Amino acid sequence: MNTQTTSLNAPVAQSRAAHMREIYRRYGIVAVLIVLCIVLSFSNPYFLTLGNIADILRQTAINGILAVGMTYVVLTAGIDLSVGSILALAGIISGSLVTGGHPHSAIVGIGAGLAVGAAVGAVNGLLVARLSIPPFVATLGMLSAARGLTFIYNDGMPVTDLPDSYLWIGTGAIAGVPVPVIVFALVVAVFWFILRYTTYGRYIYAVGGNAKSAKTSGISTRKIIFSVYALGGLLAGLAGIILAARTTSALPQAGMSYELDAIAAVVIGGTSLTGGSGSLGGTVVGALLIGVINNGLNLLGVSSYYQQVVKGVIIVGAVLLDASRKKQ
Amino acid sequence: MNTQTTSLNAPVAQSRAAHMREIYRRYGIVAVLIVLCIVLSFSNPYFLTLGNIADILRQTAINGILAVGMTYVVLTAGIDLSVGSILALAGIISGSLVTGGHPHSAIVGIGAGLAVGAAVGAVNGLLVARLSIPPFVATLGMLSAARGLTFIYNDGMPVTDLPDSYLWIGTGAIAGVPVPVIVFALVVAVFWFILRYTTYGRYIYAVGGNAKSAKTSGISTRKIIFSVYALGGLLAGLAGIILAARTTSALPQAGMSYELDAIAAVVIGGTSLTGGSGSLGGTVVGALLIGVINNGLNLLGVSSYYQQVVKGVIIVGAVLLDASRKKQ
Amino acid sequence: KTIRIGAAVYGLKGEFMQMWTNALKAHPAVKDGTVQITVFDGNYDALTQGNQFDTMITQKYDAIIFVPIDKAAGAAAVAKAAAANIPVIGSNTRVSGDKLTSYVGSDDVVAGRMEAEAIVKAIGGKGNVVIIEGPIGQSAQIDRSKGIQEALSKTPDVKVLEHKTANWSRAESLGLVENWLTGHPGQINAIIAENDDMALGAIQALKSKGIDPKKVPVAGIDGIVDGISAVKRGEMTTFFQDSQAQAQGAMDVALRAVLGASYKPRSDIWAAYGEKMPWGDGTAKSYTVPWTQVVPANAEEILKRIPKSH
Amino acid sequence: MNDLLVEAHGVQKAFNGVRALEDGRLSLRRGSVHALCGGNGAGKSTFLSIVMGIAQRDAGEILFKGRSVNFQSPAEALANRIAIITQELSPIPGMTVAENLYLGREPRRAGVLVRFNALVRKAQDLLDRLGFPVNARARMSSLSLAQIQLVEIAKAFSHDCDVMIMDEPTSAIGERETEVLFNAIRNLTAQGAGIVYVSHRLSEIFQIADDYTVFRDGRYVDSGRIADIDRAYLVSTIVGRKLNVAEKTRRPVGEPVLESTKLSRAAEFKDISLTVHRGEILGVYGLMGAGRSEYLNCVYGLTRPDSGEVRLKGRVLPAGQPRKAIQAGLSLVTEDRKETGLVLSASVRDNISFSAYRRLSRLAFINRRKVRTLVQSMIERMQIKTGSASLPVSSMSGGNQQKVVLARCFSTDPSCLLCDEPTRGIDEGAKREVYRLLDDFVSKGGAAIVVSSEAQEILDVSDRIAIFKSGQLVSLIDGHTTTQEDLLHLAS
Ligand SMILES: Nc1ncnc2c1ncn2[C@@H]1O[C@H](COP(=O)(O)OP(=O)(O)OP(=O)(O)O)[C@@H](O)[C@H]1O
Ligand SMILES: Nc1ncnc2c1ncn2[C@@H]1O[C@H](COP(=O)(O)OP(=O)(O)OP(=O)(O)O)[C@@H](O)[C@H]1O
Ligand SMILES: O[C@@H]1[C@H](O)[C@H](O)CO[C@H]1O
Ligand SMILES: [Mg+2]
Ligand SMILES: [Mg+2]
Repeated sequence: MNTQTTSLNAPVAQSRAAHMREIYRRYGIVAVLIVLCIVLSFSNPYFLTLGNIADILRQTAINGILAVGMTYVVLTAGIDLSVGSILALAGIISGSLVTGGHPHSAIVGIGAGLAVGAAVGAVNGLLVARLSIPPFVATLGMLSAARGLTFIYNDGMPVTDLPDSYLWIGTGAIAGVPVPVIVFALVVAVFWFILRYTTYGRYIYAVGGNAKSAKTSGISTRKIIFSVYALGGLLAGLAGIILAARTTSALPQAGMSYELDAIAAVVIGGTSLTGGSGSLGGTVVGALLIGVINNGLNLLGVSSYYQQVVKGVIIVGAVLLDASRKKQ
Repeated sequence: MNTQTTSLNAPVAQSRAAHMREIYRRYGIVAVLIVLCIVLSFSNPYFLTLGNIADILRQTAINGILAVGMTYVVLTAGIDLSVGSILALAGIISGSLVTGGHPHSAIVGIGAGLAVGAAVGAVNGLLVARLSIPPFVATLGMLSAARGLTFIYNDGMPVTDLPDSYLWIGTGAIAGVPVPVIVFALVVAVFWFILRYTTYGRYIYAVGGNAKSAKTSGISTRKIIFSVYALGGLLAGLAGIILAARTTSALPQAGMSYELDAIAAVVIGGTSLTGGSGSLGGTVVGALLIGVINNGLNLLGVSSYYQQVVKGVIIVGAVLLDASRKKQ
Repeated sequence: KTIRIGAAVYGLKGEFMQMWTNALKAHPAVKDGTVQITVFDGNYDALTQGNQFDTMITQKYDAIIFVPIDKAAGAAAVAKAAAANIPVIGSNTRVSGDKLTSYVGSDDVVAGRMEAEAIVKAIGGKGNVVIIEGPIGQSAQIDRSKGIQEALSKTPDVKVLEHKTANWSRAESLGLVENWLTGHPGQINAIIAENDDMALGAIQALKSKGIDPKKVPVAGIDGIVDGISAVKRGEMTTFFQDSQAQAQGAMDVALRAVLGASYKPRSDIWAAYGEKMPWGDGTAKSYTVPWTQVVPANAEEILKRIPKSH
Repeated sequence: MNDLLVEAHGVQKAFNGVRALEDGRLSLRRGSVHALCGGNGAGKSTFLSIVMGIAQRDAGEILFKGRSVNFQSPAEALANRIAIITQELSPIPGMTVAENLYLGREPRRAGVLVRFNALVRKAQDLLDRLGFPVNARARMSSLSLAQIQLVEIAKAFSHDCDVMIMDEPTSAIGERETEVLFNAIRNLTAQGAGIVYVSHRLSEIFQIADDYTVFRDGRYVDSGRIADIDRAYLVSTIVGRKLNVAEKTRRPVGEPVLESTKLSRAAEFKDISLTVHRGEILGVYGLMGAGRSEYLNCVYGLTRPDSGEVRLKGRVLPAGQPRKAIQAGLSLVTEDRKETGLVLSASVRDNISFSAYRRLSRLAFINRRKVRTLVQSMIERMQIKTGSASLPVSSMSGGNQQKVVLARCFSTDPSCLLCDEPTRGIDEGAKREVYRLLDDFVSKGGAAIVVSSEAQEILDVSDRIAIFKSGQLVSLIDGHTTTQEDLLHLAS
């Protein structure tokens, strides 16, 4: 009977400790972010102003949205190098629909941009899920192909004179909060909810953790893999629309090498590139960390040359601090 | 007794089938390369000329050398995003030593370039092997930091007026064969030999295949992992020297995004990003495939935008053909 | 027999080079089939450009028009082509050495100087400015920064609060300037951008911080469509870089080198500039295309000069 | 000279502040086989990995040949002539058998060059000497689970050692190979080596062990000579209470549930026609490599048959679609839990529920209350020992992981259960529980196929027994009247 009691108590204690560890594991990087913010707020009086916080959030929104989609992809042990190109293609097609001789409404333009993003993402999904092309190769091919299509679509020229109704999604504000920030927050909320509370979300973890076991458990691994790329494309399309609206023109060269920052946000946020473990919360923190670093370095007036060195060191340092906290 | 016989025979038969599959697996992409070459030689009279073949090899040399180092890294389940930056840093330091008021000899300059490359690679190695930073983050940080140092080192200016003795490694030829091609061939030979015939080479596979088992077997997984990044840096340094010599000046912005092509060569060549399986031969074929695609598209005068689309399609198509052959 | 000319340009991702390419393809000799033109995208990489030179030499192109990513690195490629007796005409960006057959382009140092002077004038010779630079190490960045430096060194009352690269990118410049505006609230009196895209990003930043762009003078370089529109709205000034003159001028000089003295230039740019850029006999070592400041008054007219595709 | 090779006492180990091992104690005599016994999660593997230097102890003392030791790495232990066969197999899939066997100890030339021919020869010699049917040139990734286990065993034997630790070395192999292993063990002990042996197949312990030690809930509870105890005593010491073995009864058999007709897959199995009925457990027995696992995998849809078909309750099952199979009422406990049964990085909760989530959700939204109820009931029914359902499965002991697989398979309310070595690594107490669950399941109208390499287990559960040999069904016999001798005879 005595033994019985111990073994019943033990789990509870273990669970609490494990819970703490889990919090550390997930939120260790939050501590790093907070420390960085404190340092910056002492170094620059403007850092903690409302205006600057709005700047940071606005500047994080695009990479953040891409990183949300990337999190899904990386959780399945995949990678999507084509998000920057999809962003540009969706932006330019979307923009072209709301300008020119017979402009459509902003709603149509935005819908089309999202559709283009999702469609290109779906092609990635097919290549990876159905034709078993390694994600790196499939999306590298798409990185090149979608960029080419973007330039072909409008002969290499930007789409300008976007109507105000369209620009609103990039430049507007609701109750003082910039629209891109609101969109970003909504995306995070929805995708976080899906990942956590739906069967689909749990299946993403299963597929990334062990595809064979997932299949044995009756999960259609192909559909899951296909869908994360399609969703990633959809979000890249959304980011493309917001970026076009923010810069008031859809540029064919937009979003170049954005994939690196998006993946960085995911990995800094603790999601493993081998799939199956990680969280969207981590990604958001990772994206914010990158945003704060860029913002802080600009505020402090660090020169272009040194900025890159400092940025590299901070990124590695943040993950290092995070890792060493985990070890304790 | 009957069972015994079957079960003893089975492995042999299996092994022979496996052997054939292995050949397909390794050399399927060769078939794709050959088909591409045949198509191109029918499309353009210059393609199969000696001069053009020399062009292709020369053009492949730099990416090829980077890809050799990348193969080692990827075999350990790592990745090195910083090769392009290391290339630039090594190039500019090396170049600065052989120019200016008190120029050193080309040998010293080249030695210094290699040393710089290896040293920066070693830092990557320390971050990954000793501090357990995920390779993607560690080398992304280095991508940024090493590039910044490159700009700082010479104030953003290129190093020009490299002496002829130095230029020889990029522009010279021995018996008609361009020196970069010879260097590339030597690098491939040495690294192939190491990978295939030495314990070190086998341990690279072991660490990538199952780090835990490798460790249990008494292999110092840390040392192996450290060393592949250092070697990758060394080769990036070599590539930087050749590149500076080819373009007759060391540019601070050299090698940007070269990591993508290097990783692409590795993956197209059949090495798995999850580590433990792949071959250097595959990487060489992958690098040649990329070289031939670029060369062929230029020869055919395909316009830039369409080139990107075609390039993307061919890369995916090549891997797809390769994959479908494997399935058979 | 059609003449084969290769155009090796540093990169086709920006609007300016797109305009340049369109102008090249609109040259009368290309339109009537005398010349078959192939444009090689250097992808902002010196090695790629070197490789493309190899390909053009192997295929024995009749002439090469060259817009290098880097002055120094371009020299090696030019020397190789020259050794193969292929004339190389520089355009837009210079190459070191003397192996170029000729060069048709605008002087980026001058452009930097002009835009800095315009800004200084706009703020009455006194105040704080920020400078948004091109990608560090690229020729246009180096020269334009040099010009800006030269001009500002003569005006001790103008203080440079910040200078940093935004890599020719509108999005990058937007974020950068937003942060600068936060860090120096109310102190930035003018913005010097080394191209129009970055100037436009700066204007967006002003708007997003609720600042009227008309109150803060912004200068750019290039005269791309969006830039000229902004000039018309009174939000900036820019310096028109005549891509048509650079591209078609180079084409004419190339054809002169291939066909000999009998060739007469066919682009209408020579007539347009007249004495400001004389053809001579088409063998001058260098042709300098003048800059034109774009102001609301001439904006409409300059917009018409932007080369469109087809 | 000291007769004791290993003396350990008071060994403690906690993971994240929770004790997995409170008092590990063991004395290994020279030339003996020492059985380390205990229920799932008792701390056996934890203890052994500390002895081997894979994990570090928090407290306690370990004497090796009378000298206090504290190995920091397995390499150090190996250098001291201690070798281990770990419970979790961890092959390097891309390398050959020979390379895996002699990893780190390759025959060399000039210190760095691998002598491949010598390596293969040496490896093949070792495998042949042990009587293991494995080709040294084959890639690990092409081997069956059983063969991988044989390679791990051979690897341990390739070290000249004084102490060999075997943590469930036979969990994936058949009785014939076990016999081969036992001969090798006897050879080793005859030379004076000591062996620590862990197995949940108690008959093995009575066959090979000289001494025993029992851990329960991380504590040493008992030790002594095997000759002095009987099976019932050992079981009750391990479990901590008396176990009453349920008598096997014949249940009324109903209509056919699962039928396979002339199911074939090249090089795996041929023309297998079998029927299982409501209320029936069909045992499948055979030697290693007989094709039993392949047959089950194909029935379930993990692979597609070359010919033949499978019907469930009269309806043809679509080939190659496990998801459809589950929907139709099939469930499979796979042989290799690590490879195909579990998502190790995911939580216990997720692993139990993956197959049931569809059922436990509305419009894709998971009903968390229902999930909690399911998981709780499964944890109780299977006696799964875990701190919290949120912990990743990778932190559980091997036997508990196996129970999670079983739980997932029961969670979908199947009408027919396919079990491939369902009790692999499960302790005696829980094994009885599994048998009772199976009995319960078929009594309520379910049907089950159970593949096992343990003849006793097949006899304990089966109503009928199908015997496979080289991919063919050679006989179908009654499970209530057959003896162990009959089985072995028919299978070989
Ligand atoms: N890495 C780990 N993290 C957390 N807990 C662990 C870890 N490894 C083992 N444990 C816990 O330690 C306890 C003992 O596990 P151990 O593997 O030693 O048991 P075992 O006796 O070998 O059981 P089995 O017979 O099932 O193999 C278990 O409750 C297990 O959950
Ligand atoms: N000892 C062996 N000799 C030759 N081939 C083998 C051997 N063991 C397995 N195989 C190969 O693997 C296939 C099936 O192996 P596996 O061991 O999984 O079958 P099984 O009947 O399920 O046996 P068990 O599950 O008892 O190990 C065989 O068809 C055979 O090709
Ligand atoms: O002149 C052009 C433009 O400024 C362009 O935006 C970048 O490259 C320069 O050469
Ligand atoms: Mg165990
Ligand atoms: Mg089996």
